[in-house]
Amino acid sequence: MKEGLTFVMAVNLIIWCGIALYLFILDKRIKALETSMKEKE
Amino acid sequence: MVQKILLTIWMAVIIVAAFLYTEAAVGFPGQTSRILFFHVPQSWVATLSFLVSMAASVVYLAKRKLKADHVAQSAAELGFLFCILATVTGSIFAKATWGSFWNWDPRETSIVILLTIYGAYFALRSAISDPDRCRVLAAVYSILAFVTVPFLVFVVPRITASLHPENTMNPANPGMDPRTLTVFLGSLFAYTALYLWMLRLRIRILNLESLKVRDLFRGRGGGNPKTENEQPRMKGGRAQ
Amino acid sequence: MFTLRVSDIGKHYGETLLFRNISFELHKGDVLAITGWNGAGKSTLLRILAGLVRPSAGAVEMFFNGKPVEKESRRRFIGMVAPAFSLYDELTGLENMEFFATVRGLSDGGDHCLDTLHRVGLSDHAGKTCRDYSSGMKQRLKLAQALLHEPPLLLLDEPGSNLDSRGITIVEEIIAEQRTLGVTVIASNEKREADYADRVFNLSE
Amino acid sequence: MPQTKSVKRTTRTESSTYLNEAIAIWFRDMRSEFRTRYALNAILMFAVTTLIAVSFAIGSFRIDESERPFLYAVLLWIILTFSALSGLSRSFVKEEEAGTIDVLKLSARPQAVFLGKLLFNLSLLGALGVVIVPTFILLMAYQINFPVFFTTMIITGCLGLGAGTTIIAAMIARASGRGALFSVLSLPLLLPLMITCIKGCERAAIGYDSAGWPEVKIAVAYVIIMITMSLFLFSLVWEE
Repeated sequence: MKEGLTFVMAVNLIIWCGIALYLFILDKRIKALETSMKEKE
Repeated sequence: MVQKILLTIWMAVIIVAAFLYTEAAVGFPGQTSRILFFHVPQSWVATLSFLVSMAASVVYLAKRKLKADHVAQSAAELGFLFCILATVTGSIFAKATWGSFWNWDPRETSIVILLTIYGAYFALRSAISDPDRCRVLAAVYSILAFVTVPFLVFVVPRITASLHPENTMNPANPGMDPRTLTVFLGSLFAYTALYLWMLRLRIRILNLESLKVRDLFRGRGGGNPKTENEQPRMKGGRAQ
Repeated sequence: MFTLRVSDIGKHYGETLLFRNISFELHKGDVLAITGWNGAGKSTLLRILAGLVRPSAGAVEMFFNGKPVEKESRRRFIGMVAPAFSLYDELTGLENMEFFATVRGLSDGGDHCLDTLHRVGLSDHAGKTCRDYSSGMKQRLKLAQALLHEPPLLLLDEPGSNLDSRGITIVEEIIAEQRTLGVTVIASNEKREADYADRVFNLSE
Repeated sequence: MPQTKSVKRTTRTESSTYLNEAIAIWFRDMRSEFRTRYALNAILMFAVTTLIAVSFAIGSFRIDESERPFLYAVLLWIILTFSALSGLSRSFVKEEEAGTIDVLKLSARPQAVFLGKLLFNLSLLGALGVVIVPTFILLMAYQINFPVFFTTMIITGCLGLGAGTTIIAAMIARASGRGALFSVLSLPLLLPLMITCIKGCERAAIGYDSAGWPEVKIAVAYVIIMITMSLFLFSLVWEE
């Protein structure tokens, strides 16, 4: 039983890392755009 | 930036705890009750997001500030996303515990009706071409839809007999053992924080897009900006 | 005493800019003509003055006997005629007028409607349904509807369209008479109609 | 020179004439409808054809006794709701298409327009109910033990259909894809009402002695809430 649970947990963890990574990248790109927009001001 | 890293770690901890730290709730076949660590927070975020969208719509109608509409639109989009997630995990849970993917359990009915409201909201936004008019009507609709929610929450459960006893995972039901309760509340907090992070990201994207439009208008003299230079790339695609 | 003050009015749809920084002030007896190429936004400007369209920038203010008139109650002070408008085809001319009289809350409906119809030369067509009206007669009915409540501000968007010579003289009489009541703003490309005004504002400059 | 009256027109006294203006708009709509039968045809044709299709398919014997109260109530309310959705947007759409909407905006107050159009929509629903409900009961041999409760339920339900859709009709009058959008936007708001009315009609049919008619109370609450909210929001929808 335990292995089944750990497997599912592992899958979830991987999915979560993917999501978090995507959010961090998006965050950085938006910040870059915002600063470039501000310079144009 | 620090809170974001903390949130990432916190969610990871919740995932681990949900599977290893807690025991499966009694009265549910096998380990199925664990999905509720994720299903219930998702439906909570979907409802919360609907409230945020409605509140932002009221602010927009009162002050007509563009930013308020951005919040309303982003909250509706994220609400829609989490509503879909909640519906999917809900039906998985239903399949595992009662054998059929869908059986109109009162909570399922409310979530699905919320899904139709979000769907209608986006149908309205895409059908109106004039941007200002579209924002006003979208705001009015989200307020009207919000008014019918109490009917859903209080009327539907009383009217359609629920198929099964209140399950122990219902947040209103304190019957959970302390360990499950802590992980559950931790998950609730993690999802809400995640939601707020995504919400701010989406709002900043919308702000960037509107800045591009405003530049076009302010930067030009009396003439028609469209004719003076090449067609500015506005909708869709990454903002360069 | 009636005053219309327009300050820095601007309008843009998405990225296309119609016009910007339009300001003028009109007092009782003034007649202003707004000219410009097609698509310059003459009609839109008139619709902004009427409160049908919200300007992207600037403000429209009205003062009656010195007191400012807020948006909700401006309806009473404005009469407008425009090509895009139309009245109810299923109703007769008189039914149309009576409907607008009651909806505007004018008390002595009956005879006043007939008077106004008479003024635009439609009194013997009062009983016919508008579907059978010619375009010239429909234009006259629109004029009658705009004059029903004797508004201090009269907005005429191409008032002479579809009118015969007698219709044109009626428009001229209306404009002349409006000078005693309040302000008139005409939007038109025709030189004849622009000449009615003592001030001209060209949107395309 | 045609003689002109120089006496000042008596301006309207304040709220006292809201109702007269609404009634003037209502009668104008009724008169136009009587002469063109534009909306009435749409609604009645839809309702009659659906009813015939349903009664032909099911007939008065296919569903056994015990199931009838509930299933017939569901069928009846599906016919009523979708017939309403096929015609109730006409009053605003027609004004928009004919170009009379601008003149109306310049002469009538938003709240008066809403009340006038609401009364007109309710008249259409009245005609729909009077024609369809008795025919349905006859064709399907629907045995109703508690007719007073049943009729009140139908009446309040129709009031709800009108109250819930009138402002939506004003919103979509100018949008592209009007008809479909009207249904997509209205249905999520009408779902709670439909669920309540179906339950009410079922209990009325069974003759369940439910003192206090809870479903009727809920429907009345729905009507009051939707009308109040619409009165607040209508001027935002009506004016640019």
